[in-house]
Amino acid sequence: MKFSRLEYTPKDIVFGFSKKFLRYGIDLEVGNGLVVPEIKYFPRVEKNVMEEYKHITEQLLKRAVALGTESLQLETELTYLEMEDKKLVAELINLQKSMIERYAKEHGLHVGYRVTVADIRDFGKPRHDEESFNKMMEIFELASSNGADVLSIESEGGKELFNYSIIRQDLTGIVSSLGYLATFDMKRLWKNIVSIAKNKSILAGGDSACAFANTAMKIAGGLKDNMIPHSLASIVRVMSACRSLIAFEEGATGPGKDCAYENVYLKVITGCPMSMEGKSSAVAHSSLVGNIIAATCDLWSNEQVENIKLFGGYGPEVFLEILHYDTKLMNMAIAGGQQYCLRDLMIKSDKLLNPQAFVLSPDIVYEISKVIVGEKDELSRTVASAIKAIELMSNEEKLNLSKGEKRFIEMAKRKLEEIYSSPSQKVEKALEQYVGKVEKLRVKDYLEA
Amino acid sequence: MKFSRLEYTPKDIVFGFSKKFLRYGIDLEVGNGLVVPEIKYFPRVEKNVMEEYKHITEQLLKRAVALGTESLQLETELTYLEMEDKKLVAELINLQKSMIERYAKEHGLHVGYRVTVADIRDFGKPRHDEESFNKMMEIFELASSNGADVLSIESEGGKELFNYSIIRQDLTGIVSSLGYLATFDMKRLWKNIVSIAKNKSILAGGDSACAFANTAMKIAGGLKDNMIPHSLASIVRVMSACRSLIAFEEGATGPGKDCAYENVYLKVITGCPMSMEGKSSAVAHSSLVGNIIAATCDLWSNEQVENIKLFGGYGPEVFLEILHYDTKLMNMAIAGGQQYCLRDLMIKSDKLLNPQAFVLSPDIVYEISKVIVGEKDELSRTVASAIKAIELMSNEEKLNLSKGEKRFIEMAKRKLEEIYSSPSQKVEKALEQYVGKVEKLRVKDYLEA
Amino acid sequence: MSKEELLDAIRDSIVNLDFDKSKEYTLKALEAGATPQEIILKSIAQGMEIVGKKFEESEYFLSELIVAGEIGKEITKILEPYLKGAEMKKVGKVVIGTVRGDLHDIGKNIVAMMLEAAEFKVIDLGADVPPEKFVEAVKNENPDIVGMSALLTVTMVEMKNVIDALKEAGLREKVKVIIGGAAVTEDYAKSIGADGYGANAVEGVRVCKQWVKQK
Amino acid sequence: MSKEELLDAIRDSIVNLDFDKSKEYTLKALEAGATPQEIILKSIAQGMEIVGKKFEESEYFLSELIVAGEIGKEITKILEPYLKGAEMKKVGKVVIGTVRGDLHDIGKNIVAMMLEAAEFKVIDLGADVPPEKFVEAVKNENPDIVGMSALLTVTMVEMKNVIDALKEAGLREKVKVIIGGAAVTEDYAKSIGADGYGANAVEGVRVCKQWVKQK
Ligand code: B12
Ligand code: B12
Ligand code: SF4
Ligand code: SF4
Ligand SMILES: [Zn+2]
Ligand SMILES: [Zn+2]
Ligand SMILES: [Zn+2]
Repeated sequence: MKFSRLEYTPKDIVFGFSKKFLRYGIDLEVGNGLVVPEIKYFPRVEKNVMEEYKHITEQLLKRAVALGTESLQLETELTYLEMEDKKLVAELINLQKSMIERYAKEHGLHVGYRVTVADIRDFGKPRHDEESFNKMMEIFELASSNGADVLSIESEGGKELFNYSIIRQDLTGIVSSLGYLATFDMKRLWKNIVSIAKNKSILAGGDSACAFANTAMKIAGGLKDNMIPHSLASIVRVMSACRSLIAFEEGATGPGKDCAYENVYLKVITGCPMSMEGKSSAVAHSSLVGNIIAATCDLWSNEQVENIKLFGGYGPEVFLEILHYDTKLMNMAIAGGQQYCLRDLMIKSDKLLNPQAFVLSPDIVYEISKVIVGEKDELSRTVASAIKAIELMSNEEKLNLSKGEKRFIEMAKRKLEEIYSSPSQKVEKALEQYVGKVEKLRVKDYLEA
Repeated sequence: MKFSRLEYTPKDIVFGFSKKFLRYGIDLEVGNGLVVPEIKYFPRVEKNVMEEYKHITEQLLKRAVALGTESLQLETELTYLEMEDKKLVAELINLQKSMIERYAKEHGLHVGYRVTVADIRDFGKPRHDEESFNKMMEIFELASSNGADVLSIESEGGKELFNYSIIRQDLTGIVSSLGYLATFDMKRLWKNIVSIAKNKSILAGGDSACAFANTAMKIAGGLKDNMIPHSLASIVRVMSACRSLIAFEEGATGPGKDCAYENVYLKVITGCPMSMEGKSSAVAHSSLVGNIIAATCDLWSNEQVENIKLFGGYGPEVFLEILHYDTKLMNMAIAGGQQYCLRDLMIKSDKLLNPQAFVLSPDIVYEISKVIVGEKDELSRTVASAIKAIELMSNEEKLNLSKGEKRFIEMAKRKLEEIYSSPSQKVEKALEQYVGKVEKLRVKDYLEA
Repeated sequence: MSKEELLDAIRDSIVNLDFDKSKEYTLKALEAGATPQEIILKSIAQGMEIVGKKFEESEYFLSELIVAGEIGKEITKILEPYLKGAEMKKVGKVVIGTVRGDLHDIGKNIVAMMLEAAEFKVIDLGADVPPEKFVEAVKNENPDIVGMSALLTVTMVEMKNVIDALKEAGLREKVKVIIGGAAVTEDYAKSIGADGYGANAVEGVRVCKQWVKQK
Repeated sequence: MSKEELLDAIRDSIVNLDFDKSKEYTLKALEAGATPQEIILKSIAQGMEIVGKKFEESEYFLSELIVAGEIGKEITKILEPYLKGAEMKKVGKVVIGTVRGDLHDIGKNIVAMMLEAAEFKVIDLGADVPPEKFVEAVKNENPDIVGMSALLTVTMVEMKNVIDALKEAGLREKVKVIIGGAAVTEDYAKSIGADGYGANAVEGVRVCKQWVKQK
């Protein structure tokens, strides 16, 4: 289903509330007036996998009881290694779910459980590695029948070209990757995931453009790093919104995946609840959007933290405690009707310091989202939304932009407008040239799938 | 100087503002409308000390630049081991200060630098280990002449008796420790520290009752741990305020030491700026007061984090990023005149869930502080403040108290009132009995010092 | 009150953590003809059992368990002269201490007290204990178990030193070694060749009990 | 335009990251009688130097440095037929790859491109490279340096495997080994016996330059 109007205005979108809120897991309600912590963890690789997960799950549930955290969500992001062993995956999901059930019953916790399947495809292989694709689908099935409440993935269709392009700040390549190649893969993938989820009556959560937008964010780095322009990273984020939206167009219902910062756009467009991560995910990657991204979240996450001993406990429980207090503050605001006040502080905190934060600000998101839903197809909305973002950045005098950023913005405007004049032709022509230059790029396999 | 009135009402006390705000370090202003992150770190012990500090300092200053953190404070808490080597201490303070100066100059940062000296005395030795006492004073001198802007300590006078008493929930012992023995030691110690600081024109920061109130907090644990009553831990906090206040009575000016959660009291009574730690110090110890304690801070800290590699960088820089966003939110609130709104959310978040949070709520702090400044000496204010705390807890019907907590509160009320009827006599008589029973307790050495 | 009533009253005063009353009733019970053995079995043991149960049911705090234990100990002191030198039966003997360089002893003290409550004989070496002292104590006291505590990363390594020193002195095989404290983990315990680990006092006591049962 | 003017125009088109113009001027310069050597020294080298400086002065982005490098490479391709087989002088040779099991190659690619810009010959083995492949490449290509990248904790250990395989093949002493990637640290590099470590691409290139200078 194509979305053609916006569910929120910048005035009424806020954390804890989503029009299409959800009930799932063990008595968990998401998006109906409560922000829920979603904790993510990474097992130590030198340890036995099952014991690591057992240890992590137990420590988290205990800490929740100790702190009085009433609602929470656990997310297990399967690793490439774990994906090799289907039996192990089934067992570990089963183990976690049964522990969750036991604690929930004993202590009255409300718990959701998200399982994220790794995209293990080697896109250089014929038909984009069909064998791995099938394995991924089997693991989605497996996760569904062993206790997952929400399915997610950070899929990577189009990334060969993206990686080549991003460090060359090559906008044609980036557009061709996110606005064209990726769209074919997203459609196929999410048709399948949605059908698996529906079959088992669980939720098809959402997809993160992590391999694109977060890579760009990570490469852009700090305020003074000068690796790639922050304005480039910010338009990659906007274009990623056009790509990640496809999961919802194919029937995903959320909650959207935490590391998809583009979720702000998806919430405005779809009205589905979204997980976000910001300041506390400094443990996984630094960002310049630590507060602003909280403004519209329904779940609040830390990204992955390793299961190592710190003075105050193991990594996951320490970060659960931090999330606990952050969400409590938001929930208190809701309880007192002050959610908009707190939201505005979060926005003001980051908005004008950096373009990456700027494009996550609800008012900006709203303007760009209007463009997204107004365009006729994925490719043109990808280009048009980026142009709109550039326009809004240029027009905001108070936005902190270095000379280099301004130089890039000028260049990007010209380039994007040129592409917009005839997107399909430009992209198709460019793709011919990339084949051969870009390792592993198999354009035809995208179109045929 | 004895403080006889309160500087704040519950209505006007708030984070970022202190009546006696300070300017120090490199262009740093504390308590004049800005909350400043204060980052603490713990070097890996298997590494070369100097290289660890160099690495930590560099990573922190770099991250501050990357994030645009304009004001910050570093705190080095010397360890027992480092205290052994005066030359090393001088060198490391020098090193850190010169790195701070270089970065501050290049990037326009405002930076303060706190050095905390470890209390290395063995209270079981004659005259409470005079040799160690002198070494501590030498190190305070050394720190002052090598670049420290603020001096602090977490002193331990009276802890032999406290440790014995706390796990027996023996209130007479606790009162005798905090309200009597500790006061002698605090006075002597802080006379000396204040004179060293004045000599070098730097700041005498403050003292934390870490060895008392945080030990009690740590032992009390989570909501359902049942180790000692949380109401016991909360009255220990109140009594600790009476003890830590002595540093200011002897001339300390703040900023108070982060882990002294009793600082809320000291701010109300003295008007000096205070550092606090809450949710982000989960990395060092779990607490039930993660938000409420932020309501009145002037600096905001993480407690100590080890210098280990996490996905997003090393421990200290990761936590600096978290503090950066937390303080930014508070500062945005101040900028928009909404600080009271945010403060009230912080308070509401924790206040009624647990007695430990309850006694840190500004309104409760205010009531109890009135009692503190109204009593004639340290001992009687210690008992009277605890009685007041008990009274306020009993009267608050919405306060979450288990049956066990209520049983303890009843008992404590009786016991404390009995002591209050003739405090000195009761304490002196009790002390006679503790000598011999309590390892290392040398009552006479307190009185003679 | 009858003898039986007095025995019950002692038990109840333990449960109520009333030190003064427990003393009063003990003296009265002895007057009324109760034997020390009766008082130990019917009053102290039963009182402690009730308190232990209340702790496990989250009605009592650990601190109250400890206080009850101390009251029990005080009553036993009163009984000593009547016991005619017959030593109390203990389930095992533990030498315990916080390792060299580490002054954190609260956790260790709790473990020691809980072990005593579980009827172990405990020799507490205190804090900041060098390896030699542990070795000496094992030589002289011939314990079943050696317990060590460490809260600092810096001092964790001392635990290995103690184990090495025990080996060198040919004593390692004679004792079980258990370690604990916020710094250490189960993994660490394994890595240095300790026999057991206790994340908290309750767990530590459970492990020790199991060991002496196996004997 | 004169030959000199054309050489300057090529240089400026590199600085302005204008691929089309650089090509145009290069062909014109050749027509006007410029030798490939002149173009390389006066246009490309100088252009790259200016871009490098602008990067160091934070005026340009790393991505722009890379684009400039690619333009330089394209110009060199145009010049190749005119160079009469005279191979371009390279300062050293590097075999580089992301280790087995690890697909993160962006960081590695940046390092490779920066090395090329610094006039190294770079043989890029790609990502997910097993130890045998590294050994084979060292055998066949006889490089000065082997570079490895890893971003996952799981795959870090592969770096040691590569070093061991090089040892086994008797090749370890022939090359310097440098490692990098978000997972590894300087300490880790030392612990597995690598010769160097680069926290980022700039640092890595600096280390490699030093090594070939020492030769
Ligand atoms: C109280 C305290 C102190 C008090 C100690 C008082 C005393 N006599 O014990 C004082 C203030 C003196 C102190 C000093 C220092 N401390 Co201190 N302290 C603490 C604190 C807040 C609580 C410790 C405590 O008593 N916990 C309560 C008890 C009940 O818990 P526990 O000890 O873990 O014990 C339980 C279990 O572990 C287990 N257990 C313990 N031992 C054993 C043994 C066996 C055999 C078994 C089976 C089980 C077992 O059972 C117990 C009950 O369930 C911790 C914070 C923390 N996160 O733990 C820091 C902490 C331990 N201290 C720390 C530091 C750095 C110091 C100092 C070096 C500070 C300085 N800069 O000088 C000094 C060092 C002094 C020294 N040489 O030892 C760090 C340690 C960092 C590290 N990992 O190395 C901590 C973690 C605080 C922090 N986050 O920075 N400290
Ligand atoms: C982009 C990315 C991906 C992309 C990779 C795209 C690609 N082709 O490279 C995708 C989405 C595919 C991906 C997949 C996965 N990823 Co990933 N990913 C990242 C991310 C966000 C950024 C990495 C990046 O490109 N950085 C930018 C470059 C420029 O930096 P860099 O690589 O560090 O390189 C610089 C330096 O390190 C140095 N350098 C690098 N190599 C070398 C070599 C030499 C010789 C020298 C001198 C220097 C040097 O110079 C470079 C430039 O300055 C990081 C987050 C993070 N915090 O790093 C996670 C991260 C690395 N990924 C992670 C994980 C867990 C995964 C998955 C396992 C997820 C899953 N559940 O399946 C898979 C694994 C796939 C596999 N088998 O490899 C974890 C790793 C955890 C760990 N420590 O083990 C991270 C840290 C994220 C997290 N916090 O959880 N990932
Ligand atoms: S951390 Fe967030 S951004 Fe970094 S890799 Fe995992 S998901 Fe992508
Ligand atoms: S962490 Fe805070 S509380 Fe814990 S020891 Fe250090 S200072 Fe005391
Ligand atoms: Zn991701
Ligand atoms: Zn993610
Ligand atoms: Zn402290």
